Amino acid sequence: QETIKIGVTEPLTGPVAASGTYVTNGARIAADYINQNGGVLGKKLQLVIEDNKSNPREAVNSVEKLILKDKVPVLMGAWSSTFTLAIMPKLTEYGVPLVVETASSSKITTAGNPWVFRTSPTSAMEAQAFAKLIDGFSPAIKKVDFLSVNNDWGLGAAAEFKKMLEAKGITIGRTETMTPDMTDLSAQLAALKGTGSDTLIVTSGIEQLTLAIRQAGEQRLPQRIITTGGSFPEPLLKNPGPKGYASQHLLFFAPWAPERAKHPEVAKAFMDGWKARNLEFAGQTEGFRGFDAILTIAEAIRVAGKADSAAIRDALWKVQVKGANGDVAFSKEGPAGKESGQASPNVYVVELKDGKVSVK
Amino acid sequence: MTFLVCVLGLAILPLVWPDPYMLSVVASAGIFIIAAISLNLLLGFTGQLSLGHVAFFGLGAYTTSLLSLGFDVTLWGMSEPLVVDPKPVWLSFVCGIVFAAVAGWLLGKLAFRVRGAYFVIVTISFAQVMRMVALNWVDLTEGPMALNGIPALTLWVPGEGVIDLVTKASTYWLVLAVGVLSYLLVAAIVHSRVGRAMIALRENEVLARSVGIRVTHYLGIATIFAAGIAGAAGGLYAHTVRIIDPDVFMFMFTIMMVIMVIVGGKGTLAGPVVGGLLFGLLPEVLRGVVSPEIQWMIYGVLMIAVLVFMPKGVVPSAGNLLRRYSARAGKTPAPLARRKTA
Amino acid sequence: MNVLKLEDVTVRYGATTGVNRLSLEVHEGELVTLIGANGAGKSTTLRAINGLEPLAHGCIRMDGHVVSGASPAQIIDRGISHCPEGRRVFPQLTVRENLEMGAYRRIDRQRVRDDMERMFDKFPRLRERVQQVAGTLSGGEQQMLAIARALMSRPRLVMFDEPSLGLAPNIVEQIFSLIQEIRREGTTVLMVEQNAYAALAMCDRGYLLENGHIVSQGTSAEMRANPEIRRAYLGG
Amino acid sequence: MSTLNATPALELDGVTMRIAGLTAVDNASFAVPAGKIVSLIGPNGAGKTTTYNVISGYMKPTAGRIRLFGHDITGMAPEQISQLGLVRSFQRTSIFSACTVAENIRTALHLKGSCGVLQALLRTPRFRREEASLRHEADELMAFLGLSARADELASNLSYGEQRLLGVGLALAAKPKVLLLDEPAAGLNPSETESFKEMVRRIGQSGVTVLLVEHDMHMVMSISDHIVVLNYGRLIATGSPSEIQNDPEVIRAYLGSGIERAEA
Amino acid sequence: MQHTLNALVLGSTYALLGIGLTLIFGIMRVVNFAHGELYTLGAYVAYAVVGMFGMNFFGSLIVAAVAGMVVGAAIEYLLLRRRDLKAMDEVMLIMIGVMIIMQNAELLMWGGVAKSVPSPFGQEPVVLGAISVSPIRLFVLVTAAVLLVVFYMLIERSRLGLAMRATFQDKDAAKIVGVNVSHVYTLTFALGSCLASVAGALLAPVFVVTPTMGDLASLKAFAIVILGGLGNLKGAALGGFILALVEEFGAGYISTAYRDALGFLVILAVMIFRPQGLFTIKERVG
Ligand SMILES: Nc1ncnc2c1ncn2[C@@H]1O[C@H](COP(=O)(O)OP(=O)(O)OP(=O)(O)O)[C@@H](O)[C@H]1O
Ligand SMILES: Nc1ncnc2c1ncn2[C@@H]1O[C@H](COP(=O)(O)OP(=O)(O)OP(=O)(O)O)[C@@H](O)[C@H]1O
Ligand SMILES: [Mg+2]
Ligand SMILES: [Mg+2]
Repeated sequence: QETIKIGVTEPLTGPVAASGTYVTNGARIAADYINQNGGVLGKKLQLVIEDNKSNPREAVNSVEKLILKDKVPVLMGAWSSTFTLAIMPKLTEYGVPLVVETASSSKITTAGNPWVFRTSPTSAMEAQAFAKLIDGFSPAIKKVDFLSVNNDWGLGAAAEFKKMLEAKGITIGRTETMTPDMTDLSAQLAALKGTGSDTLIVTSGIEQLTLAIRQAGEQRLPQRIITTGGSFPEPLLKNPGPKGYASQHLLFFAPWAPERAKHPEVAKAFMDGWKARNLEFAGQTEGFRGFDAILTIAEAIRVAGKADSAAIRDALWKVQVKGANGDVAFSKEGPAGKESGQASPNVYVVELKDGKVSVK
Repeated sequence: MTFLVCVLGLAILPLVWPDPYMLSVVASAGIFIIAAISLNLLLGFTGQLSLGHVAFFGLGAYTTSLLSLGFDVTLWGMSEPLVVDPKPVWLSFVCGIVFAAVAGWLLGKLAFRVRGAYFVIVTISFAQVMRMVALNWVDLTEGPMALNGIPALTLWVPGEGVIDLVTKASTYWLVLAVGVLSYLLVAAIVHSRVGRAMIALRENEVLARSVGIRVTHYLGIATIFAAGIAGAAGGLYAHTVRIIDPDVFMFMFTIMMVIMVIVGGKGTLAGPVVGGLLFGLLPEVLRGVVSPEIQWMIYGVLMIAVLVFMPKGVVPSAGNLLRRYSARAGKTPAPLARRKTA
Repeated sequence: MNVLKLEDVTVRYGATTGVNRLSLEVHEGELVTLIGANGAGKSTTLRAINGLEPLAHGCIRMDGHVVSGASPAQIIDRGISHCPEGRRVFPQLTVRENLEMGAYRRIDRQRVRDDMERMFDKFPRLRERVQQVAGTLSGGEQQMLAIARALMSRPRLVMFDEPSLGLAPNIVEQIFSLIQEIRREGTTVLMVEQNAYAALAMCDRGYLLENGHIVSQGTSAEMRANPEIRRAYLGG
Repeated sequence: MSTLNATPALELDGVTMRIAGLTAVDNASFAVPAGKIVSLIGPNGAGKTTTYNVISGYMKPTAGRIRLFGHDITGMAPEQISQLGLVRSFQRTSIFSACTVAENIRTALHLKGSCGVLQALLRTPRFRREEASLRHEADELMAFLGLSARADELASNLSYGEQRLLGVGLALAAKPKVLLLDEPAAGLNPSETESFKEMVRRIGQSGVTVLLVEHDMHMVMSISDHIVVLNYGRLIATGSPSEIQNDPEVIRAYLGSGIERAEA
Repeated sequence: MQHTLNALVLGSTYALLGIGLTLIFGIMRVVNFAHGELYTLGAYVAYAVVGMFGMNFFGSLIVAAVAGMVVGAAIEYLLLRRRDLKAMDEVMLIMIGVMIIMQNAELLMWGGVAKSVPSPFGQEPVVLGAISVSPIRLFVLVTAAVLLVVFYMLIERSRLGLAMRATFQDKDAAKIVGVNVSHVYTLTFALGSCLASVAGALLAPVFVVTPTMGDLASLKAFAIVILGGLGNLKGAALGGFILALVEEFGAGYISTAYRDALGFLVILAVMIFRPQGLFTIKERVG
């Protein structure tokens, strides 16, 4: 055998294609990076990438193909919680481990599927990380509104952040939701305008974050805007909102300050690869997920000593990976005996004002 | 006759070519072919273009999933939550069909006054509202958090007891069985007085009423059966994918069904099956050949090409060709295309 | 001089033949009628002349020029107008708009308005209904509108396909005298009419179609005297 | 009229229909005695078709009542009314275009059948028997209409006259007790009209009550037992054919001098 | 107040989408699922022209208009000509094919990442007491109003508009009176596409540009055109504003979670009580 295959299923077409493509590019960079440094077990890594078309049925089909036709021993994917949950029965059926790089639903690791290892944080973890930074804000956060996309991620994040804020004695104001494809948020923002809160926590994808921040500026929303989930409203870099209007973003990777990463050399390797491929700068805030996930898988294969599914799974429990975000190591979650793996990443706060970014 | 041969051929496929990937792909397409067969009853025979067909698919899926998993929900005006224990899968599956059929009947009632483009928008709206409900009634449906751990359908096998239908071949046969049943059901309806009444509605509603055909009644029957079968397809989807979320109400799913029906040839019995096999399997054929965007573009181009060169769909055009060929060969005309429009 | 000449014209609808090797001619200023049983090919002939059906065989000439293959618009520009069977008014347009459509190829807008007034004088019923949507007119009102629309293009030759269809007896009379009137004013008329008696009485010449071709022709008197025609088409 | 004591097949009582500010039918009352052929005539736009629409349930009258064999049918749906035995044909040609002639007729025989979905699904013996008998009846009716040779032709491929004939055939297929015909002979030539007239007469003789709207005076005068004349929605005359022919108001509003030609 | 203004502004974007579709769907009866793709095309044209070549935004509107016209004409010429438009669903499917092709071509060319186009008026909102609105949105409002009037005149008052309406009511009869039917087909489709494209370019600075931005736009546009009654431009405009009002106030006073559902519920209600849309008359029987 010349190469070791890793299956990747990501949304490359359809509504969430942008993020899926970022992650896939991150994965490609990782594979190249490893191969340039001698590969794993003396063999080169080969990514087999399939499009899950932003659709759970296609996610299942793509995984069937990767496992049955390409015979990949390990998988990475599938971006959203729905797609991930849809393919999870297949993992048990065929006994193939999956490293989940993005999905945030708590169900993924609590469903009792021992083939699942998640590198991305749950919303609860993100909220806890944010809790540590909360006192750094001035003026202080006293009352918080929410604007969330109404999927598992947005609603889950709102719920976890509320829990955390309440524990800190902070008042919860109004909560508004939006469908992922909504472009005009004026009704939601108008409803939030008069709540008297000082902070608005927004959870959604890049497009909607951009629209929300811009339209909030247009409607002169008084709240300070904080976004969660690691997405960054990249279009605001080139076309900033109204002057003086600032927003803050919880990120897991901040390419504006790679030196602040726990392993700057790894972060730099990732960023170099990104640059070499001529990709959008801000996309690195999402792309690193694919990079770290592949590094993790490669490390597991090395520890396992062979490209065998069960061995890789056992090895995943032992890995200690230096990733772009920081250290990746898995702890157990879910019902005893059938635990899934969950890593705990680092969080950065980044401020965007007049098209300029500063890392806090 | 041809039909029996086809069914037998499909039935022994897993024995002669037990490639699990192929089987899973065909089964997955099969689920949508079943939905397309049901859509054809509405679109092809009553002439009502429903772009909300996925609503019934989703309702079937949610009903059977919720019943087989059990749920508790506080209804408006109730002090005690309503607790429903998990039910046997097959019972849930049947309930899913019934519930979808009831919803079909309801939509039939609701939409009985509108036709054409207006019917289209009513059905789209209905599906959208269903999706919003699934998304926002978190107490019941878990909303976007998805229902997972849905049990598989079971079968009692002599000697082995009750087994879960999870293997590729068993899923395949399960889908095939439901598919054949749906096909026969639609065929029986269409080739009857009831079917003629439906076609009359498609052709000229005013005239149909004047000869005593209660069009709303037959439109109702058509929607009930179409919705019920779509509900069965949804149930199969839920019990094979084993997780559902409001995405089962995706507009794209309706589009997929419509593609299968029209490309195959609406108003013909074999149309949705042929169209479904072609365009259900096409994505898998294209997978990995070129980049994903190009795969889609090829898909679109082929779709247009079929309709440009075979304006009525594959089955009627093939039927015409066959007839012309046999006419030239001096044989009796093949009854293929005829039978379909009867 | 013949305005219109059909030579060996064949029109096919897939496997069926609409008209088969049909030849006829219409002279300047004449009123010519086509009669024949249902499905004989009368309407098909008019549609072929109008450029609506492609010819499988044969040739159509106008003023000596070959016009087979020309588009309906070109045919109209040559001065032929067609009042089709089954009325074919534009159902969602008002009566006025339908008449405007009749003058679609004309550019003399002022004269168009005058002509419209003339049509209203001829069909007072239409004036009462100017703003009504044509689809809601009664059958006979629609027929009047179709006739008026055909005359709005100021044709040199006008083809009527069953103009009396669905009209009250007194209106039929009016229509027939209108047709004779426009003919007197110099317009050539080619008419398909089921009311064979009246049609043959007012025409100069007639043709009898059967199964897509001409089986008999002659002057008005000859046609009426033909015993076969009397038996088959005049009801005794 | 001599049928005063018997219940008329169809009876209109002060029927008024206003559409978009226009009174298309204005307080019309008349009766059609059972087993007779009655004609409804009047100038174009007089409201004849509208009257049909009201009778057959496509329009709800603004005022007035309609009775079928003494049974009030005002405001019922068309399909209910045809079930009660009143069927109409259409002035604008109405057929099932994409179906063959035979299929058209079999579809129109709907009321003759009774099998529902259940029988269809189970293919019961009764279902099979019924299908066979419908097929047979359709063949007979096509023979009656003279369309047997066209049985397998798509209806849209028929010529205009044949389509009109088929349209009447469809109404007949519904086995009416009262048949409303709206200009059935339009598009037929005199000899065809003649044989069509015979057909209507035979239909009348078979016990069907016929109400006829027709502009062919030759046919109307020779076939009708009784004539009703409408003008601007109002009843202006009723009577026997000879009475109507000589009614000055009818002549002025409708017949003109054309009556002579019709008689010729 | 803010809600009313928002509804007005949102309604104008809906109306803008509705005009083009009124031509293609309302008059031509083509269930044009590619309408949203032409909208997207316009937006990308604006992005390319403004963002990449640094041209003026208003110039980009013209480029978008031309691009929409050309692409629309090409689609009509290649795919719709000689087809029986009465076969509504087959034509619809062809347009779905076009949609799939165009959307993925955009994805291939531009990537899935959202692009944004700078507003020619800057980002500073216009503030009037408690309410504020961005100047570009006011511009959209005005443009929509102007286009509505222009196209109303075109469809209802001009000879061309008359020919368009006539042609799609009865193609054969239109031929008989001498309309060059194929020109009318091409022109109608091209104009409708052009409007969609202009709407996309116009709204590009308001929203962000992505390959899937047309999906929701299409659906909304359909709802609006049907709500107003097919082929009725006034109805479509009003339908747009009604939908916007319902969404805006429903979201403000009932629940944002059901904002979209409210819109669809209104459509359901209208269809139940006035099945032929708000502003059309029934056809006659017999
Ligand atoms: N569109 C069509 N497709 C197929 N066949 C057609 C079509 N139009 C006419 N025909 C056939 O062509 C033949 C001639 O038809 P045509 O309409 O010219 O007859 P006609 O003499 O006008 O009859 P009528 O008096 O009934 O109007 C008929 O046999 C008819 O069935
Ligand atoms: N839906 C409608 N909207 C407006 N006016 C209508 C409508 N239906 C009928 N009318 C008008 O009502 C009058 C009566 O129409 P109707 O069709 O009943 O006439 P008719 O007696 O059948 O005439 P014809 O002999 O010409 O068929 C006509 O003037 C017609 O324009
Ligand atoms: Mg004819
Ligand atoms: Mg009438």
